[in-house]
Amino acid sequence: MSALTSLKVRMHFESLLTPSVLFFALGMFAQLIRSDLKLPPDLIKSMTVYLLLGIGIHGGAELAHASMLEAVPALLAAFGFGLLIPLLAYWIIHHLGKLDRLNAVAIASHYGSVSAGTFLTAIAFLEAMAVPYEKYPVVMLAVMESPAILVGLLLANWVRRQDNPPEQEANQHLPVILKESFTNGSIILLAGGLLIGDMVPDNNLQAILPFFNQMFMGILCVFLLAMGMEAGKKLNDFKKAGAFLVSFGVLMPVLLGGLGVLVAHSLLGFSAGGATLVAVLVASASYIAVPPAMRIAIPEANPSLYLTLSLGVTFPFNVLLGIPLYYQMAQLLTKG
Amino acid sequence: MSALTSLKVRMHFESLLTPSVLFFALGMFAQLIRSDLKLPPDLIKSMTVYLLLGIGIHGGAELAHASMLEAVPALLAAFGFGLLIPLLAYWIIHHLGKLDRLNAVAIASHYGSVSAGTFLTAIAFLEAMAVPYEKYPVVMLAVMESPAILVGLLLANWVRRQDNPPEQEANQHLPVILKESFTNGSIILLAGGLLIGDMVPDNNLQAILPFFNQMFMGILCVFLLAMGMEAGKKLNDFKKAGAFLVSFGVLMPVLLGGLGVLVAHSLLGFSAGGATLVAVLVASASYIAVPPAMRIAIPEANPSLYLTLSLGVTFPFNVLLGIPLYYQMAQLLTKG
Amino acid sequence: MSALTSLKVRMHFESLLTPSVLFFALGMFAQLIRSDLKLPPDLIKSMTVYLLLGIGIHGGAELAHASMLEAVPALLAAFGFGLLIPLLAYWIIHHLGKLDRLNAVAIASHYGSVSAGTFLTAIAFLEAMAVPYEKYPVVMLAVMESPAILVGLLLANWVRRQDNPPEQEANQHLPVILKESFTNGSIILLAGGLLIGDMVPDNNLQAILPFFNQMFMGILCVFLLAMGMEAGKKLNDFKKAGAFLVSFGVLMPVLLGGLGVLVAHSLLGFSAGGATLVAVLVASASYIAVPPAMRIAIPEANPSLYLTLSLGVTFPFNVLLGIPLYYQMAQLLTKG
Amino acid sequence: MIGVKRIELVVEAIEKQEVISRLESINIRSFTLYQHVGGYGERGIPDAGAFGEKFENVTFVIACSENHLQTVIEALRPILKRYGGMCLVSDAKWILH
Amino acid sequence: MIGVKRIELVVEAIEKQEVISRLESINIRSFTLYQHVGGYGERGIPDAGAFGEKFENVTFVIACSENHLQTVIEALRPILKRYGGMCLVSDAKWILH
Amino acid sequence: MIGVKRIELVVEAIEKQEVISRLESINIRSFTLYQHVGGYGERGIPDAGAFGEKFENVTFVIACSENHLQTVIEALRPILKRYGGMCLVSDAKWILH
Ligand SMILES: Nc1ncnc2c1ncn2[C@@H]1O[C@H](COP(=O)(O)O)[C@@H](O)[C@H]1O
Ligand SMILES: Nc1ncnc2c1ncn2[C@@H]1O[C@H](COP(=O)(O)O)[C@@H](O)[C@H]1O
Ligand SMILES: Nc1ncnc2c1ncn2[C@@H]1O[C@H](COP(=O)(O)O)[C@@H](O)[C@H]1O
Ligand code: NA
Ligand code: NA
Ligand code: NA
Repeated sequence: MSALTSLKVRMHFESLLTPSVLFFALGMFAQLIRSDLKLPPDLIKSMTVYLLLGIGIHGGAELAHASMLEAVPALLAAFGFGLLIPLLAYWIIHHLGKLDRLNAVAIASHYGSVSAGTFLTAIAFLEAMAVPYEKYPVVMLAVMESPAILVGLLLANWVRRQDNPPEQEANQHLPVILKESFTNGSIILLAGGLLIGDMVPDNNLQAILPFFNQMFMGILCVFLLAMGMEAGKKLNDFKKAGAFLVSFGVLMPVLLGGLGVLVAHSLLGFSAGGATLVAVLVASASYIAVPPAMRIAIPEANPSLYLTLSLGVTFPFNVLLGIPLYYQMAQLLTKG
Repeated sequence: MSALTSLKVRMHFESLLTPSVLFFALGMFAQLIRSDLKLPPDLIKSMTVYLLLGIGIHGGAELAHASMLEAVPALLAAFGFGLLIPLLAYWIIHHLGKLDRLNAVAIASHYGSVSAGTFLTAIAFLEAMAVPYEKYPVVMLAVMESPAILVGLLLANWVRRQDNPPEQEANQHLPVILKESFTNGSIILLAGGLLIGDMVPDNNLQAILPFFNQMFMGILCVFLLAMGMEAGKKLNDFKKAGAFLVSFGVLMPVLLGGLGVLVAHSLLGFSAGGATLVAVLVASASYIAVPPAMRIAIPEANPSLYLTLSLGVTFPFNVLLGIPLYYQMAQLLTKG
Repeated sequence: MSALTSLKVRMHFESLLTPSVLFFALGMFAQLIRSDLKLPPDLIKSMTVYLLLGIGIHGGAELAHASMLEAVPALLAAFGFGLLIPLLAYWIIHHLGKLDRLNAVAIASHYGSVSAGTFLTAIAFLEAMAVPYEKYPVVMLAVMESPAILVGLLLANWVRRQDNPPEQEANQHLPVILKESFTNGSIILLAGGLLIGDMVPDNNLQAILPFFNQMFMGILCVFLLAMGMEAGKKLNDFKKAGAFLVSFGVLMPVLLGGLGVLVAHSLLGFSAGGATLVAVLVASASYIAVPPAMRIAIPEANPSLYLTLSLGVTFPFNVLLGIPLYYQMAQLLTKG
Repeated sequence: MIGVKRIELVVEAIEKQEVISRLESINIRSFTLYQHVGGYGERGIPDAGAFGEKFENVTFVIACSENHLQTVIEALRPILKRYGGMCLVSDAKWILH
Repeated sequence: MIGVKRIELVVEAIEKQEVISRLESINIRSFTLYQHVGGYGERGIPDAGAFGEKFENVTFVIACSENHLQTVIEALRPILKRYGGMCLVSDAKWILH
Repeated sequence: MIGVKRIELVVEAIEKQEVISRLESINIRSFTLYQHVGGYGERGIPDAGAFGEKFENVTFVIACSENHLQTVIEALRPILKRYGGMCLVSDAKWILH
């Protein structure tokens, strides 16, 4: 083994020893041994609020020194991903996996959206290894929450219209869900944070940074402990999901992560750090905003399928293995 | 426009760009577009606990270096305000506004008490502009919570006795509510914090300051986000309150703020910063301690009236416009 | 009074002026005057999670520089205490106090386990006085949670078998409770924190220390405020417990604290600081893990007895008087 | 299984203590209590917001024998009179342990 | 004491607003609401986890006169049809203030 | 609308899992669950404080057909025997979707 390879292996191993990943693993472990450990639900929601605001403010403060025009390609890419991934995922799940159409739509929609928890873990990973990254992916995170819900709604209507004549009240809820998908809580917090970080003069921002910056990594760890437990709970539901869907939950992110790295490198010109973040956006599946939207839009679909896949399979895969993998890909490409 | 005026305008504008005010605005905005954003109720209560303790400890530590005697005039002023404002407000609401007597008493009582949230926003405003301020207003904050409840109770009994012979069980609840108004949670936290900050030797206090001081402004921002949402919810109830009461909710604070600045400057000899804080104490209306007290004491009154006024009108007015206005008044007076 | 004595007295007095003890007293006071102050339940649970993780990580980081072998004597002592104290306590309560057997077992089990809240207060006490202490007691804290539950279960079965022939479903729950006692939430957090603190390389740990270290004492204070309120609530139940049990709740910790100091000094060779911590482990009674375990295992026992004793008598005694007392003992012994 | 009356009382949270005291005064010490109950009625407040805990409702469920019913109702009526609320009574069977 | 019908409706939390609107549309403005209700049914989700608030149930208790019962049921039935849930009706006496 | 029995079971929270298992063992998989329920009874603990979650009550509401009633009651009775609690049964109509 060459010195370089051994270094890479060591680096990989050390990277698994970041506190964030270990806390996530601790949470899964607690769930697997069926410990009675329980984090208060209001604590978990509070940490989500904090982390979204924090990442927004941090990103906004950095964007304040940049021109808005430079962000346009990243934004376009984000929209493109949000619109196309659900179609791709739908095709795979329905045509290759033979799952019924409405369940396929519901699952596909989750993969087109993003998981802020995975994104934050990736940030922690890069920070721990002192890898620099571009500031635009945070904006992409905010943008990518909603379009996949829109595509999911349209797909579901199309499926329903194919199945039976359009006399039904099929899209009665469409405007409501659409509005909700664009005004949902995470977007408000993330976009609000970005704006405030961008608008507030630096010296006024100083007073709030000890809270929003210095506490960030510690609170992220407790959040990932909670998320490990949530993911662990879903592990029991693997059987219900079946072999095809579980493999989908692992292979789809690898495919999407590769796509993300490629686009980030060749079209956006991002560094290895930034490309890793884009890969994570593309490869992760939503487990906060999309599930309730699909529950209303497609009541026929089985929630435990999409919750198990996004929260029980893809999320832990990305946190434990996906992120270092995408970083490797990104390094190969940017160095190659 | 002279350089001075332009400076003042700029200062005003910058002052609106403090993170605290922007967070408040973000919360109102989220509510207005009917986002599903929700901050966990236990988080909001936890932040209230933290902020009251923090402001208490901070104030107590500063008072430790002062003589207690010096605080006496400020305390007397606080009591005076608490006793007189409800009478003034009652007179305006009932005689000018023609509102029925018991509703008038209930509303008046709120204006005699204080809003800690508004006070903290004013502190953030002064800190952001590096304006120094006296330490006594914190003690006044603790003192002004209760007297207005007492006056409200007495007024209500007087009204009831005028309306019908005193055979009823009218003041059956009086001792209970009085006791509660003097032992209510915010007073315990504020006064407890003051005492601890005052008693504990400086070097013992060091260990807890990173939590109570450095986090303060950040947590205040999240708190104001929540309060913006609460205020936003009440905006819908404007119609129920009617034009007179809504104007009262805006003009009364301006009147009281002016009074506060005057007293703080001429009787207490405070600087512009301290006078601004006194103005805020006088001009703000309680939305935590007084509403439940009035609900028990005056079940005939309509809670949505007093909640809409204190939380939906006066609170956002003070946060967004009142505070800079009182500061302008204070500057005029102290410089003039 | 010699200079030394006066110094000691002053030290004692100053030690009572640590913020943590004052916050505890404030909580008890609020409860005694029946203030409506209420800390959100989810906040209290969140602080518990934070403190257990924090003390674990801190301890783990320190242990990282030590050999595991050195911890063995401390671990053996911890197990020994956990197994023997319940037997001793049972004998005293049943034979001296004439309490019925199953209630005696249930109470005894609480004293064999530990109170993390008391332990943390002792840490704050030592830190405030700049007294150094060994790192092993944290590990003992993790180890001592469970054995006493095991002993309680075995004792209860033995009692039941003596009372009536073993045809009953007596130990039907035994495996469940045992498993739960070893996988309970506090152990996961404490042991998980220890492991993470131990495994993560120092430079990776830096990012999370501002949250887990700098905030520690401040959050401990708010936690103790809550615990003071909990203890205060139980004070009303004193009468139900009776004179013997209340004296037991005060004298037993003194006895056990002395034992702890002795063992820590003579067998483990600890300094005054470390011996104080061991004394606190031995002298404190569990009020989180053991009560529900005993509720399931011994439904015949009266929960208000063991809750009143552990939370209402022994906990406040240790926080207010026990800790300084054990420290005095430890000093006498280590200096003598 | 014996026949009992199931009383379901919904009142504002601020009256919780008074309900408990009034029940105790007629020697009723068993009840089930639901907190953080929402509701809307004649005088109800739909959402009193973050600090509105004291404006929420609580629900008491009390199972009592037919003979006691009138006593319980008379004990609770003054509260309903002053602050409103809802009180429903229905028939149920109590499963003996 | 007058006889009323006690309607107990358990539906998923995401339908809360629709239930309230439908009740308003038939002029029913009084109800009691329990949130954070768990449950398991034909399509139920046992535990949707930390972010599953919207997957929990809510329970509406509505007391109405016998004459109104059919109107209320017809107003609520479309919701039960689309998303499932449980609706029980029983007899009760309303204690007049 | 078909007639059903409405079972309302109040037990301590620590028995939640056992109730669910016992219901499953007789093939009852549908129920509604209220958590964080307070209460006071013969052995009840009025307020177990901040860490007392496991000392709170939970309420199960189970709608079942008249024929199943006895089976359900027999399945639940051992729990009531060991730890106390309340179990009320009443008549209700189930609104069909
Ligand atoms: N017809 C009803 N059905 C169900 N709950 C009601 C009804 N009327 C009143 N309530 C409940 O009783 C509370 C107080 O009612 P009120 O005194 O009319 O404002 C309301 O907030 C509801 O929770
Ligand atoms: N037989 C039943 N007894 C009690 N609650 C039920 C019953 N069936 C359904 N539910 C409740 O109604 C909700 C939705 O039921 P379902 O539409 O069957 O999934 C469940 O989560 C339960 O809370
Ligand atoms: N008569 C009653 N009416 C309403 N709830 C009761 C009654 N008796 C017992 N309960 C409930 O059942 C729980 C346990 O009762 P017990 O086993 O008697 O301690 C109590 O905490 C109450 O919630
Ligand atoms: Na994605
Ligand atoms: Na005021
Ligand atoms: Na012990």
